[in-house]
Amino acid sequence: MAKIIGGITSSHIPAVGNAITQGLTQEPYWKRFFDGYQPAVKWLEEAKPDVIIVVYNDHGLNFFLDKIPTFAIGCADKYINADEGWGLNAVGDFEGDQAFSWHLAESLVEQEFDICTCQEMKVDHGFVNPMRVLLEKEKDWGVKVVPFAVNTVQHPVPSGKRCLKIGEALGKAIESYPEDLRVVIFGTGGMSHQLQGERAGLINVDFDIETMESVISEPEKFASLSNAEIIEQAGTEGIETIMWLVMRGALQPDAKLIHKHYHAPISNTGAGVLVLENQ
Amino acid sequence: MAKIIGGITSSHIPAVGNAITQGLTQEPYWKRFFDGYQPAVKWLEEAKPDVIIVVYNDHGLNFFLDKIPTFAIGCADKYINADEGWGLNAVGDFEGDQAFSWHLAESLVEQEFDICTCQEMKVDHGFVNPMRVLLEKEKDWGVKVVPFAVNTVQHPVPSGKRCLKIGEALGKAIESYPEDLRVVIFGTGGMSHQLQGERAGLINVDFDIETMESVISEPEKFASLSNAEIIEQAGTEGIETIMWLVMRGALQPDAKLIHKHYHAPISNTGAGVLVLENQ
Amino acid sequence: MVWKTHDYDNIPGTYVFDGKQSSQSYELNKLFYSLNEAGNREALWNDPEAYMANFNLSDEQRDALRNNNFLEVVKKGGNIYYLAKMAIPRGISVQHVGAQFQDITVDDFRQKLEDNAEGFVEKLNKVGGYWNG
Amino acid sequence: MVWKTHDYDNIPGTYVFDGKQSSQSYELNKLFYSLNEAGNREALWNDPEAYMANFNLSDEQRDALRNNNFLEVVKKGGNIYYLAKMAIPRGISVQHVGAQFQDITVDDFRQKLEDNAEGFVEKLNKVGGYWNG
Ligand SMILES: [Fe+3]
Ligand SMILES: [Fe+3]
Repeated sequence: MAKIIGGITSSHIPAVGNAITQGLTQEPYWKRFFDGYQPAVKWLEEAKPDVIIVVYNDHGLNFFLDKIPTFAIGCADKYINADEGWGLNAVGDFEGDQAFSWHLAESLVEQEFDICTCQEMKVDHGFVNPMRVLLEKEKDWGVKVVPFAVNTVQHPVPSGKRCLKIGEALGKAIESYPEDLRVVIFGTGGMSHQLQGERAGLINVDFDIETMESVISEPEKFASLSNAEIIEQAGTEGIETIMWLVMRGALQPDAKLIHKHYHAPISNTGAGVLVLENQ
Repeated sequence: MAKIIGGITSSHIPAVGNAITQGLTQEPYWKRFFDGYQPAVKWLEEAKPDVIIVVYNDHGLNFFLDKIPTFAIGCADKYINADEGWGLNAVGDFEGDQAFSWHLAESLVEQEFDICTCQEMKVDHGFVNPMRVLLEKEKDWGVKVVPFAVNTVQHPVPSGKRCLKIGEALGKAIESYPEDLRVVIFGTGGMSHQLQGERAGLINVDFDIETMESVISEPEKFASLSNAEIIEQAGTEGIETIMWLVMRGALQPDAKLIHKHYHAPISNTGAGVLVLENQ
Repeated sequence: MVWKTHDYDNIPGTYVFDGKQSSQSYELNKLFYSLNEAGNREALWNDPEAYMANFNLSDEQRDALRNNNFLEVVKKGGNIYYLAKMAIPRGISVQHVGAQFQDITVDDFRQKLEDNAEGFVEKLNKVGGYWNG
Repeated sequence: MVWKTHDYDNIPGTYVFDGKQSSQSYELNKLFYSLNEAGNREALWNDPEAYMANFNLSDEQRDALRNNNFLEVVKKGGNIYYLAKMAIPRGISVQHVGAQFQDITVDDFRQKLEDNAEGFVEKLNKVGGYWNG
């Protein structure tokens, strides 16, 4: 049977991709941010996942406002990182696992989650940057992926509570798959940042730390906040942090904390990293 | 506050559109089928809805297999009936109500239904034919609409149980809208038919009648069937009948039966009509 | 890659369009989907081979299209609603397709439908309350 | 048409991108979305007026684009992620945009970010267990 080894959280800041491309990771501005990823990189290397499920939000590449699904799952054999108009260099394609993806979709629908299945899916920086930072690769990723997109862009956005629940259902779905796959889940996005309006530039370290601690040991607490409360505290784009709850829900309640790291600001954002391992 | 006046079920057989266009409704083949709609047409005229919510499935016009949402709701100010490659004449545009649609979307997401919002949405025969039969118009519909699309084409398809639940949530969403709108809901599609494979031509009158009786007074019974059971009894395309449960869920449990009508075969299908009225 | 089995897999003469079917026929259904546009329908009729070359079809899928072998199309994952976009505009109704699936005439197919619905008015009367003219 | 109010409506300097915002700016965001393609970005730069004419924009939206008035764009329902597709390829970073929202320099905007994060290491140490080199 498939097994969930653990999960990692990470921001997916566009500038991170450029810093990697331009070889700036050891420059003063970036050094502490990137160095703090190293324990996560090492853990992931040792975890040897067959599949990584990346929970992220699309920023207007694969989805336009004509059709915004609350939750969408990739069911393709290949995912392409295309031009998203942000001056980011596209990286190599990602390999999918259709049979596994479709099993997840079937199980989620059976568990009464109303997902959108995507047999063609371009992935943007929200998906790509965590892969680049955590696998330190540009191609030949050596692992299959399942993109799992959450609408955090256009409200109504699902509640943290719903994200935690679909995470729990995703966990059950994964662990009911008959093949012996080793699965790792990335919960990406956040933490506090606001890019728009006169309040742009907001960073809320206290809230971010509270959120990290909650996600580690008491995810229900963060999940109990309304989206308005999260926006008020973490900014309009900080709402992305609810996606961490999808990852968290899929793991065991007593998953072991392997690593935690926080840095701010990086680009416009408070950036947190967690590595949690199932027992 | 908005009020649900009642609901109507109807098949949405493509041939019905052609029969209307070609003026065949009083020909022997069609007469009984169309005549049985007249009490529904009359009820609807007297119900004077401001908005009709049409629950239907898209057959490959607005949605392609790249993105198939389980449930999708139109949030546009206009919906166009475009060429779907089936030789059907396009009818006039349908007017939407964006503020009402977005309220429904927000309420459904808050109630933990993971819908897809559509700000551009072409509507196919699944939407158009019930409008044509029940309003006897080709344009100037005199009513606003909200298209509500259910995936019944590519499995995993939501269960009848989930359809009933989203119907209940839709009912709450409608009745929490502050404007005094009169709302009628159409549940379309079905009943028994199979278009594909060597079993094409299946019609199951007994199962259809049972389903109609269940939808009237005991929707949980029909909703308790698995999709495989429904497919076995009603055919691969007969699975569409689960959409009736969305309409039924939005109505009062003791909604009053105004009219019931069944005819078979019409085209390839067993065709049922129900009119249910809230107390 | 392990495709799970389903409770609907063994219904005779029935090919449920699910992820397994759909994923093997994505390009085929994409071709059908393109036929929502009149210009594309014309292009297909004018030069089927050239039009098919725009899509990444298997040899078997191409053959099934060339021969109007609809059963093969469905078995290979062609969705019936999508397939209809190729058939109907050429005057091949869904009933013609249904007849072809069973290698019978359209009249026989229609008769089969009538037979399947046989006696429905009596059944309605038995339950009671149905409209009947 | 009655737009309901929301619990996030009155957060100062904050324009939550919801159905009301999005529906009034669908065409504007469609223009931005089209800039995912390099050819369209070039077309916009070469002839902004001609390019804007492809979309059903209001006069105010057109003016806001002409003047790079990003705050107006956001107030009129332009989504910040979509707006970035117009700004970034011209060398206007999201931080430039953020600075413009507040009518301050980019350096001041960056300083504001630093100030907002001030003392985070001490805070981490207080909670304990965080990586720190
Ligand atoms: Fe993001
Ligand atoms: Fe249908």
